[in-house]
Amino acid sequence: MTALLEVEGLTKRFPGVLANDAVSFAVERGQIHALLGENGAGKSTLVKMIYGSMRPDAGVMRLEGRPHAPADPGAARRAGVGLVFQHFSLFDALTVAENVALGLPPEEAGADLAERIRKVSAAYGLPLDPERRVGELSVGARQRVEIVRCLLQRPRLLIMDEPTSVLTPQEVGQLFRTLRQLRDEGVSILYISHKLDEIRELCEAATILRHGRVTGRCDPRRESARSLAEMMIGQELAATRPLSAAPGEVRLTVRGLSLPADRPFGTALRDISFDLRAGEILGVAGVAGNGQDEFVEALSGERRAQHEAIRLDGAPIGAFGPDRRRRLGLCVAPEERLGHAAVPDMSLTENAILTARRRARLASRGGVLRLGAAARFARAVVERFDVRTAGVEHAARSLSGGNLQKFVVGREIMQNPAVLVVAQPTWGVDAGAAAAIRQALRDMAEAGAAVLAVSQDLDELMEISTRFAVMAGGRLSAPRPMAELSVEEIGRMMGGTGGEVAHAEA
Amino acid sequence: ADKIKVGFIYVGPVGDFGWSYQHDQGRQAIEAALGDKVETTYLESVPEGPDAERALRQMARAGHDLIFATSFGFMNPTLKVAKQFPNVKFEHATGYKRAHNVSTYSARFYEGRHVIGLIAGRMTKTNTIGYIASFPIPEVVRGINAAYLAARSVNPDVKFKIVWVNTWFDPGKEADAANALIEQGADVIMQHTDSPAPMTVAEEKGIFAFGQASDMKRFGPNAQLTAIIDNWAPYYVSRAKAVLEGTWESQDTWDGIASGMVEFAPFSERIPPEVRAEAQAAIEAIAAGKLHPFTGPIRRQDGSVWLKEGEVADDATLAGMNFYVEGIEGELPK
Amino acid sequence: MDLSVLNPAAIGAALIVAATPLLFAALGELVVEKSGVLNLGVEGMMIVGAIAGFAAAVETGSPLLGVVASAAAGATLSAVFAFFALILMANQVATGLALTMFGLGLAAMLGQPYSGMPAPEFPALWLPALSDLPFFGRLLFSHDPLVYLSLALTAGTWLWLGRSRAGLILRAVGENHHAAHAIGYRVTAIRFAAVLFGGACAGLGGGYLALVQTPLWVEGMTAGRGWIALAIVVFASWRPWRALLGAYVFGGVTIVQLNLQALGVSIQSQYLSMTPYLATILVLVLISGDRRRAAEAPACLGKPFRAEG
Amino acid sequence: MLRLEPRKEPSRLMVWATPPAAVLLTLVFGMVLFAALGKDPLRTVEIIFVEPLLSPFSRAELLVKAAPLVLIGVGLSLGFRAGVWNIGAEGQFIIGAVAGGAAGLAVYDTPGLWVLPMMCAAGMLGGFAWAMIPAILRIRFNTNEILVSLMLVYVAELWLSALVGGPLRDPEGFNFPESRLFHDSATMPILIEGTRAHVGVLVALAVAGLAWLALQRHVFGFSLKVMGQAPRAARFAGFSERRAVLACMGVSGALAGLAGVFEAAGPVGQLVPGLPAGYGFTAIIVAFLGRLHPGGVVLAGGVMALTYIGGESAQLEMQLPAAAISVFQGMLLFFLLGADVFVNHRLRLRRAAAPATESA
Ligand SMILES: Nc1ncnc2c1ncn2[C@@H]1O[C@H](COP(=O)(O)OP(=O)(O)OP(=O)(O)O)[C@@H](O)[C@H]1O
Ligand SMILES: Nc1ncnc2c1ncn2[C@@H]1O[C@H](COP(=O)(O)OP(=O)(O)OP(=O)(O)O)[C@@H](O)[C@H]1O
Ligand SMILES: [Mg+2]
Ligand SMILES: [Mg+2]
Repeated sequence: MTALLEVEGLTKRFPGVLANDAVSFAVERGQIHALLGENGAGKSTLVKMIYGSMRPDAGVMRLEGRPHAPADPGAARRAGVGLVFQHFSLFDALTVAENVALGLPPEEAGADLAERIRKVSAAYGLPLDPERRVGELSVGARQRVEIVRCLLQRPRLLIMDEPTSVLTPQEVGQLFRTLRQLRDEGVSILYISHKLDEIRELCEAATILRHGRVTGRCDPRRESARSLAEMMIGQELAATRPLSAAPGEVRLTVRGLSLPADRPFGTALRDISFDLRAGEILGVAGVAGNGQDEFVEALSGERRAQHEAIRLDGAPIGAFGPDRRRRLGLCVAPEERLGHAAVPDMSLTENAILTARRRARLASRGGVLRLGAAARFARAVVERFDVRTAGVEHAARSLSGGNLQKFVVGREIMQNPAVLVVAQPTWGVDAGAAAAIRQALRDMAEAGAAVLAVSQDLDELMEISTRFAVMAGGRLSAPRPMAELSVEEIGRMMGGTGGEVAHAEA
Repeated sequence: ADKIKVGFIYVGPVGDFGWSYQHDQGRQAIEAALGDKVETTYLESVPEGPDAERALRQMARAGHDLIFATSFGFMNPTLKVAKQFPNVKFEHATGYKRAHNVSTYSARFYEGRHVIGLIAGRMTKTNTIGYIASFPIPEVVRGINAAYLAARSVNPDVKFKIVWVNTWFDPGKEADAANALIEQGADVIMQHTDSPAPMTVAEEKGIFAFGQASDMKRFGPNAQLTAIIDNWAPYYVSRAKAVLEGTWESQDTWDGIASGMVEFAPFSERIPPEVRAEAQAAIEAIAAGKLHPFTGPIRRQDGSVWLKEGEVADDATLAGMNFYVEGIEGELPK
Repeated sequence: MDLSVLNPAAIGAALIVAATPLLFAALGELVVEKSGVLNLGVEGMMIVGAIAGFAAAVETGSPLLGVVASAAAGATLSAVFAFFALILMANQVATGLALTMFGLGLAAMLGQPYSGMPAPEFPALWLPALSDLPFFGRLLFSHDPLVYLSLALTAGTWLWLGRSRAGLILRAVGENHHAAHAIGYRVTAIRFAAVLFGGACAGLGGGYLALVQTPLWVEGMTAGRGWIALAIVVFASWRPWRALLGAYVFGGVTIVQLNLQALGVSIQSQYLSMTPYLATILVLVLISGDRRRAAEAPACLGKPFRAEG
Repeated sequence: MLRLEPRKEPSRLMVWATPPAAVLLTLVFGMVLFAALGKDPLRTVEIIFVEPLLSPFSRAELLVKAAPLVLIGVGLSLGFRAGVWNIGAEGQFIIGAVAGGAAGLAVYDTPGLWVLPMMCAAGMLGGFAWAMIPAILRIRFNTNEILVSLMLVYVAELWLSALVGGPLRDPEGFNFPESRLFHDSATMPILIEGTRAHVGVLVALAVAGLAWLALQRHVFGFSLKVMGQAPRAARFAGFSERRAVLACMGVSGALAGLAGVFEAAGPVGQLVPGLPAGYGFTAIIVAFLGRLHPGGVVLAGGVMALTYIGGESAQLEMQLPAAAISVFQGMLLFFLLGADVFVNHRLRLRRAAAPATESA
């Protein structure tokens, strides 16, 4: 019996990136198959081609032995492929039933659709009200909509692109039960995730991608999380090494920081309190959607807080905006590079001005720009952090993600802040550069700065942090020295089984 | 001079079949009358704003000897440009400011309004006449008063309903206004705006109307009773000749039926013969100077006496007329 | 002042006539905007529809062909917009303004031979019995076929957008073009079609003006109605029946103002004429403040889209 | 098959090369249009584009026509950069003229050197206030400023018409709806003797210069660019959106108001209902033609003015219909907007994508 899906030599090139380079692998019938790889390894691109929303430049696919070259997602769906997107493909203003109908062929989206939605969602333990507007649903419920939409097509291959990064542990548990039920019914599942423990728990086979190429295959049940990670990044994980400097005086004090959610389905921050000392790196971990974004925005000043809730060197700054906080010595490097940390169409010089105009004196008091000084500053960042670019006059979006990340983090580091807050510091950065960024953060701390790193990457936090806390449901656990924590304890804090952290609310 | 260049500035398109169209007829009459002794040009759709002065200057600089500025809004630009081009002769229609090289001219349309007022007074069955008015300037107010007085003289029960549309030219709005008037009982429509839209509405509704500026029979073959026609041709030809002969002088012309500046389209067959005769008699009396549409006794709307028995209005009062005569309902917009 | 001369049925009938061009244009633009495209060129498409319809009717003597020609002309002009805004991804605001400028000029140029010509008469639909009903006969059953077409179009648009699959897809494209693309809908093609429909409707509105309401061709005769149609779409918070309401309110303000004048009410008419614009602003404020209503605005309105891959 | 492929970064070459290319393309299509109208295409183009540059009179008129376009266009381009869509500059222009004009008329009997500056201040204030309505509604109620500012154009036009037919009407003007002619000390000083070019031309150039400095050399302009391109990055950098909306609407409104005063107190010399000649709308086009760059706006204002002045000459000399010019201007704008695509994209021949035929 042939495999359900066979992929051979699939290649896809974007301007400047070879996203998939002759990828070959096979998914057996009734198998849950993992697709592993770092950010940007090409996983999403690969599944979009299987699903027909992109066309490969070269290579062939076969589904149940027959050539599979879908011209559009409709064709792929008719062939039996369903996809739950990494970034939801839902329409907020439409109802659940309408959203589902859009993903079905017209003849199946008849009047009885609402009834069928109710039936399927009950059968697989995915409760849904077909009349509700999707915009009013929680993140978990939205994902249920996506899954039910796929299930109604009775797919033979179900692709899930990072389904759990936005779910609570309970929801993850329910999802796994659903997926196993489907597998038992003979559906094959292609499962993409960064969460190695989940993959070890759920999947029977794995294909590992790096830089668009297949670099390994394995049975994840027989690997450790560490060995899987090493396959993904292609080198041995560096051993943790404690910082030498002893913590100094308190630089940043947060007391009782609470903020309501400012967007639908955002997370409210609840009573966050901690101290951050010179010479230490506080690692904040947590599943996405638990308030990390809001937390970083509250620290950067993009969202104002109660004035007394945040103090820098003893002086309250909670009501100050980003500009003023930066001037006082609090710098932030947010997670999203393009459009948040940097302006895509602006040059690196201009992007240097964006945040460093005060501390690096790239503008006069009256606001007159010093373009020469700005270019020099940008060049210094490029040199020190080994940013690969043809020159600082080039647009930010012309840089690769990793190089832009180096520039963004470097831009903040080189302003010599008293306190540096970084979110996902090595997101999408290759292993060598990631090591360099981590080293720079450590160097900063050793030089007397206080660093707060928010990351979903536990290994990273374990490597660089001196203290460690977990964010869940908008609350922050009490930070604990890294040295006191075992991996098991961290796992419990993260997974929420330790009882120390409230679960994210759906 | 043996050959002159004559320019025209129109506020609307030459094809508006109203005001600008009639002026362009006058231009063509010059070409017909003077042949190769004259060259004419025109600029159409020149807005009455900052561009008017440049258009006039362009013409003056382009070697025109005589320029007709054919809308009231061109008055101040004309005077400004005339100052800088003392050798170019200007003719400004409907204005009140003159200079040594700027003449003004206008037509005594109120004489025409008197005649159509008579016809309207006789033809209305509902005793309600709808009047679509543009702006409350003396010319328009004069027309309303003249038409009303004439209509009342033959039909004491007649009423005028007046709608101000604040535009010279907006067919949609004029048509809507005509509809509103008809709905309120008007069975004869008069207009002092330039588009044929009210005529088309009247035709559709099967009532009567009067053409404005030009013969609008084609828009209302059954509806049009007659039309007041602005016949600028004789004046234009004479002024162009005067320039050719070197006899042009600044003057103020205010001509009416007598000189042929105000004419009528052929009377409709639907006007009974005796009414036609009555109207014809009025035309002849006005032409002969025996009849003045504003002859006392006339009171103002507020009841005060304007003209005593037998008294005839003087041109100065007419030129600045800003009141309704007694009997007209509603308030004159200020 | 004698209010008894006012005939509500007649005023209502006149109001419907004044509102119909606005309704056509607004319905078309509503569909365009629901697909996520902001076409500010309604005025230009209307006037080109007006001249095309008028010219076709004069040349062929058939008002019906005139109507068809006005819709076709509006759609053709909108294709120019669609090409620049959707295919070349030009800024939609600027492209729409350019379209208005281009359309006004083009119509004036094409229309020169037609100024001052009478139009062939557009017969009213005479419905036996119904047209003779007191009051309602006059108000509702004495109109030309295009008025009924506009009402049918309102109902049709409402049903189509809200009840049909194609309408659902159109709304989805306007709501989230990336998601629509991801699940396999051809965003640009759908939007192109919506823009063509909007153009045809705007053309029809212009045609109505030139063939029925006025009925003649005059340069610049749309006199800003295209812009009002745009405002009506927002006023209606993108709902067809509310667009009908909006168009009738705008038409009504004009008609009632003229009727009041004929009655002898003297407020400077300019102030009366301002009321529809001020009312629109007020409505905009009210609906923007209301999050539920504001959610009716298509989320991708005016944003350019390019398919990847 | 041809297809568009995104570039890694905007092409600097194309930024400079596309406007002339679009103008050339317009000329070609324009010549076809003129030929179709039975006019000698080359001669028409010469009259429109060359002759106005040859005579001092036309050059002065170019300045008169371009000055308000540039003044308004520069203001608008600041807002357009930041994603603030002020489409109602025409209304702000009118209210500026009314406010400035009314101020001038109010002191008709007490002339003095201070009158004109006072009128300018009143006009700027008027335009500013009119622009604040959509600005405040946007930041307070999140109301769409495109529609509000547009609706206010009609309100302003009607108001102007009501005022010159009412309170501001010339008492000696026989009820005609227009104001008195402004007193000499309330009219713009003439720049070039014997022409209508007034000092407003210099002001427009100075404003364009200032705007250039602000955009290229100052944090304010920088913040507008960031705001338009990446609103989230702007917030992160500490630039306030509310402040930008108020600043952009305020500046563009005040400049439009100033242009209104210049026009009323300059070429027109009084308040008339026909004062709004569409500058506010044309300036939107000028802003885009100039790529929202002050220098570009100055050039685009010149080109636009050229088509108007040259168009009038062509009407006079060749009886080219006024409408043809409007068609021509529309084409110019289309081509410019369309050409923009090549700044961020390149045209590629689509490779034959045939994955199914390739075997491994
Ligand atoms: N539409 C596109 N245009 C250009 N480049 C793209 C496009 N989509 C993806 N890429 C690039 O292709 C590479 C692979 O991206 P892809 O989204 O497949 O990665 P991934 O493995 O899914 O990453 P992640 O774990 O972050 O989801 C990346 O370098 C990405 O920047
Ligand atoms: N088929 C119809 N015939 C007549 N009137 C209708 C019809 N459908 C809706 N209406 C009325 O038209 C108005 C607007 O309807 P529309 O469908 O645009 O909004 P809606 O969805 O009903 O609005 P809401 O959800 O706010 O109640 C309402 O007053 C509605 O009652
Ligand atoms: Mg991915
Ligand atoms: Mg509803």
